Amino acid sequence: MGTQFVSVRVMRVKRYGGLAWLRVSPLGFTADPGQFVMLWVPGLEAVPMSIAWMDSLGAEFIVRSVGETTKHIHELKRGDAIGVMGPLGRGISSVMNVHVHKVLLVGGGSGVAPILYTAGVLGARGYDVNIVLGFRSREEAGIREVFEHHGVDVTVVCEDGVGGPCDYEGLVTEPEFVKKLVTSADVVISAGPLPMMKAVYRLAGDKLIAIMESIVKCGVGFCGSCRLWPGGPLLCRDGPVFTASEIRRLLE
Amino acid sequence: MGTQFVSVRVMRVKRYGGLAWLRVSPLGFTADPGQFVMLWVPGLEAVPMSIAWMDSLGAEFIVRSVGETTKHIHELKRGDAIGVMGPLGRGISSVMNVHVHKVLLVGGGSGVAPILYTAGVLGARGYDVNIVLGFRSREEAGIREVFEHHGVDVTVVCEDGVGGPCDYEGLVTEPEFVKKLVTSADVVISAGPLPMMKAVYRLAGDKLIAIMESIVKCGVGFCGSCRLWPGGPLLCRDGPVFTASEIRRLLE
Amino acid sequence: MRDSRLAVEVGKLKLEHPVMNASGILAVDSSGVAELVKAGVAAVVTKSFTMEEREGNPTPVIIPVEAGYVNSVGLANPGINGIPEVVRAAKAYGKPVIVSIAAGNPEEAAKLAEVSVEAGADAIEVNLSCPHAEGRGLEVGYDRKLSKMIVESIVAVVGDRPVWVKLGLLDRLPERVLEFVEAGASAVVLINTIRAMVIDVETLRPVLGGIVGGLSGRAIHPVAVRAVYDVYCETGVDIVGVGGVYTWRDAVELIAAGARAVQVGTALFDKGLGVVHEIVTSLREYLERKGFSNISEVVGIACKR
Amino acid sequence: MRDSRLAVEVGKLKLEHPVMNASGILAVDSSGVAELVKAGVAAVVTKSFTMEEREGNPTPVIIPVEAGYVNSVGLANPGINGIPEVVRAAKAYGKPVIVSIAAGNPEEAAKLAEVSVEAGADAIEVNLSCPHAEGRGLEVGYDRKLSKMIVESIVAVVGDRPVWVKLGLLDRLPERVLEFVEAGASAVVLINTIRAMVIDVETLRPVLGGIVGGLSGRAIHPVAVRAVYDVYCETGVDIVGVGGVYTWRDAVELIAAGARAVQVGTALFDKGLGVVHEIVTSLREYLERKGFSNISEVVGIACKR
Ligand SMILES: Cc1cc2nc3c(=O)[nH]c(=O)nc-3n(C[C@H](O)[C@H](O)[C@H](O)COP(=O)(O)OP(=O)(O)OC[C@H]3O[C@@H](n4cnc5c(N)ncnc54)[C@H](O)[C@@H]3O)c2cc1C
Ligand SMILES: Cc1cc2nc3c(=O)[nH]c(=O)nc-3n(C[C@H](O)[C@H](O)[C@H](O)COP(=O)(O)OP(=O)(O)OC[C@H]3O[C@@H](n4cnc5c(N)ncnc54)[C@H](O)[C@@H]3O)c2cc1C
Ligand SMILES: Cc1cc2nc3c(=O)[nH]c(=O)nc-3n(C[C@H](O)[C@H](O)[C@H](O)COP(=O)(O)O)c2cc1C
Ligand SMILES: Cc1cc2nc3c(=O)[nH]c(=O)nc-3n(C[C@H](O)[C@H](O)[C@H](O)COP(=O)(O)O)c2cc1C
Ligand code: FES
Ligand code: FES
Repeated sequence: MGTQFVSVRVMRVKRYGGLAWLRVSPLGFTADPGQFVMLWVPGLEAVPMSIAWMDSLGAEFIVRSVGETTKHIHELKRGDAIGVMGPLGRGISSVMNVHVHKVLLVGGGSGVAPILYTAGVLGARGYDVNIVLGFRSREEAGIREVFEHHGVDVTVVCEDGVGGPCDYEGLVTEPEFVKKLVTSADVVISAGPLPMMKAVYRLAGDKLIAIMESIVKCGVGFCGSCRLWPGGPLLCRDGPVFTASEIRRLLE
Repeated sequence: MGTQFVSVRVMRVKRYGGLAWLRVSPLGFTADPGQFVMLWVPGLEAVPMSIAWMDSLGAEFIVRSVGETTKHIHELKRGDAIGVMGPLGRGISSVMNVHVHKVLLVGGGSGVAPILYTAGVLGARGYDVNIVLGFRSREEAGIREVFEHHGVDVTVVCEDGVGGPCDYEGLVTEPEFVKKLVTSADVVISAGPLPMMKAVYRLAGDKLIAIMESIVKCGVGFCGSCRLWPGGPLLCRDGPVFTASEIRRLLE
Repeated sequence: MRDSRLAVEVGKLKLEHPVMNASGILAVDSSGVAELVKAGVAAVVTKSFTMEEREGNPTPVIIPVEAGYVNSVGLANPGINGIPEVVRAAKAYGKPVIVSIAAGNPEEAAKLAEVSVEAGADAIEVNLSCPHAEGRGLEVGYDRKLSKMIVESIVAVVGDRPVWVKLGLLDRLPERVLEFVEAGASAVVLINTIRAMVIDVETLRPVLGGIVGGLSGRAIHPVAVRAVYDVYCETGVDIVGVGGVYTWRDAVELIAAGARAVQVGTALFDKGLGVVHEIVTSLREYLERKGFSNISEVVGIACKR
Repeated sequence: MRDSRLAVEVGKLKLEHPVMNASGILAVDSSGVAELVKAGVAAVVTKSFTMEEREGNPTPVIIPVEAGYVNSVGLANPGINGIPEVVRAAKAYGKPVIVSIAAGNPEEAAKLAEVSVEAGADAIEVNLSCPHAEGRGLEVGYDRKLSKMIVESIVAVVGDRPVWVKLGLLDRLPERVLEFVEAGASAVVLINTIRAMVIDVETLRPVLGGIVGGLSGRAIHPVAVRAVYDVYCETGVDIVGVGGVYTWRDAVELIAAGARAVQVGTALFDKGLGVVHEIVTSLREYLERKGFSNISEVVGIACKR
């Protein structure tokens, strides 16, 4: 109960360009989609990571290599020990209401991580779920494989063209079918770079539920480092899942 | 979970000669019949007391006045605060086996306390339960009222004669019907003064399950004060519920 | 929330009720101050400020353990220049503000206190007990002479503003407290986190970025109660009790041990900010139920029993 | 249980594995010793003995709190005359026995040590840290001169038997430890319970019969780990780690911090005596899994990381 720190072992790592897929031994706690953990790489720092998948046999992360710690995560080998502190933050269940049936999930880049777990959980709960993912490159889009491995069907849009894992070319919000899916959905849950989220917001308006990122240090809500704007919410405590109205000033 | 210390309020006190019946507000934990608590009288000491009754609205004790602390318990008033640490020790469930259907309970003096709760719980679990209580005086036997209040039928044997609450005269093991009940029972659970327990043992042999007393200080098993004999079991940890074979040397 | 039963005076400061935040939680910028005020604290206690800005330790800066947390924030703070913003934020809400400062020598301490008072601080809380701030924490507290000089230097510059001294576990605590009172402190704040650490058994490394940290939360509550009790029963000085306050019961325990007010730290993030209101409301109910006309009647009452 | 991976030497004492009981749990008479031996401890550590018999404090002597217990046994023990029975009981099983003693002055200490050694004690553990034994505990530890003299007086009478010093939280712990080593101690035992108390909020009275007690159990584990770490990394002396050891992980943490052996206290009654076997077995598996050929390879390993 409550937040825990656990030591787990790496079971698999596979890279797809700048993204790595990481499976680790069970965390010993459960989490709501959208919640995150602090992933501690011994000898380096602890970084916030969305839970990308979780089952009784293990947990998964999808990690973009951007700096020292995430680069090291890409180099992890089977059997390596890492630390996980979680679950942290507020997940999607707190913002879903009973009138929601049709859900569209839109993920971009490393933002596909919480989308995968959200898809798995909402699918299992019987929601009607559509998923569209956007990537910069076909190489990264290879991570589609992980979704398929978990039986989650996706449509993939790549900035560098069609072919291989990529079904469409362009930005994830551009294809006509995406706009239609947005129109027919009761809510649109999105995670990815801010420009993408803004584009989704322009289509979805207040149907948007955004899974955000900011600079997280403590992860539990005392240090103030993750505050989205002066006077605004703390991402680690009040998010990372936000309704559009809660963070309108970032989306507009 | 585990042992707790809680502050409770006295709801009712009623005296029957040397015995007092005490009802207090809920303890916030559950207990197995035979388990005990340390009952702390603020300003005085904490003394071991069997749980005599427990339901969602409160807990009860039956207390003989023997020294400073128990005397003070007899003087408690509605609204007084006392402390309770528990549950402590091993209750009867650990020594009951599936072949037991017919249970005879024999209580004497303040030993009627754990017998009441045992009767309530075993009755609710569907066992065939008979209860015989022995008292020194008719005055004390008035506590029979508490059993009846809880819907528990008893037969009462008093050393000072028949009448009032007393159905038979003599020691609790003397009446012929008691001997018959012992013979037909699968187990005999008994609590009371050692001479009485020995007499029950002579009738019941290894069918006896005894709820014992000794000098309890810590109540949790580190101080050694409650050890039944050198090299023997710790009452607070290994008891107070014992099978006859575990404590034969005290019964013979 | 006003109720004369709850009004207290501690270390020369009058408060509408006895519940404040503990230093280090949220009050590091004006946004955090606003949240604490909204939560209903009687006064805002700032994060400990040092002369220079401190980035603090690498992550993780906090680890959950059995019944508490071990943190090693390393006194991360914006430095002396950050003081005015925080003080003004609290004053804008009309709240008393206690500026916590941490210094390695009397000169720094005096400077920090001066800036705080100029910005409008109602009191200074000098942190002599951070277990993870080399040269500005516990080590200073261990040094009888240096720590006394630090307190004196602050007292010299703050005029009639109260100076509180925040301590952790020290040998012969009551004696030490009297020395600080002699130096001019009007109250002591007891206790800071207890120096602690967590080692990962798979990699055999300390987990906290700062290696060693401080234990806070429910785990340390009985230790805080006796620290307050030892000091109050022996010295009678004004005490602000801190350590594992999660409920009104915890607050009453500290007050009965001798605290005139309490601070809530870990519970603010572990249970959420609503805990302040919950404690204040329940304290009022408690006083009513028990027939006390003011909470001061409870202060130190356990000493006599 | 023999396995060369687990064999250790700590404070001049050779042990088959690194897990002992902590002083104060059961080993107050021969029956308790027999139980501990059966549970599989590598050595028996006796209850602390004083010159005179002590009845101890009124009940309650222990209260459960969040993640631990506060106890105030008040050094209840049969006095110096009880030592031979306990020592002989352990020796009868061929177990090393460490006699814990508590004294207020060097003369008493020497006498207690002498009687222990005559009875066959393999080592003396001098308790300078009981938080609830007026004049024979913490206060002695706070007194640099007296506590050093006590250790010296014991060293003088025990010949080549090892003398261990049991400490709690002290200011500048590593420095203090070096003083005791200078006085002839071959190991320090870290940590004793942390002074603590519980107050009942309904009656506003301290609950423990002894009023103030000591906090033990899981709550204090991170504090014990850092005490061991601070002392080992700074001084390299032999350490026996104690505090909240419930599982092999807790034991490994203390060992990685610098302990050569560990003692289990609260878990012995809170989880039951089976905890010893569980920890020893799991430690062996851990060493195998990690490819360590002896547990000494883990000692203090976290210092370097
Ligand atoms: C709630 C949350 C969930 C996240 N989930 C994922 C995920 O599932 N997959 C993924 O790849 N990334 C995720 N991130 C982002 C990830 O935490 C950062 O990429 C990581 O911290 C960078 O660490 P580094 O040491 O490798 O890089 P650094 O060298 O520290 O920094 C590289 C870049 O990352 C940014 N950054 C650094 N620290 C953080 C931080 N603590 N939070 C956010 N950004 C930071 C910096 O501004 C810089 O631009 C998430 C972030 C948050 C807040
Ligand atoms: C597990 C257990 C369950 C018990 N349940 C009940 C119960 O339900 N009702 C009841 O009336 N009594 C019960 N007792 C006995 C009760 O604990 C004692 O009568 C009580 O402790 C006496 O306290 P005092 O301060 O009033 O008397 P004291 O002045 O302490 O002693 C008076 C007499 O009681 C005996 N005694 C003292 N302390 C203890 C002790 N800790 N344990 C046992 N005997 C002691 C003494 O030997 C002496 O003869 C139980 C005892 C145990 C061990
Ligand atoms: C995350 C965190 C940061 C802290 N920062 C400070 C600080 O800057 N200055 C200070 O004096 N105490 C600091 N403390 C100590 C608290 O003020 C408080 O004394 C301690 O945590 C015990 O109270 P609690 O159990 O309610 O948290 C901090 C505590 C925590 C948990
Ligand atoms: C009930 C109890 C009695 C104790 N008695 C003694 C004692 O006589 N001498 C001593 O040095 N330590 C004593 N201690 C302290 C323990 O030996 C140990 O240092 C402390 O409890 C921390 O370890 P733990 O968390 O494993 O219990 C006692 C502890 C407890 C809980
Ligand atoms: S990361 Fe510290 S408050 Fe959110
Ligand atoms: S009363 Fe202490 S061991 Fe049983």
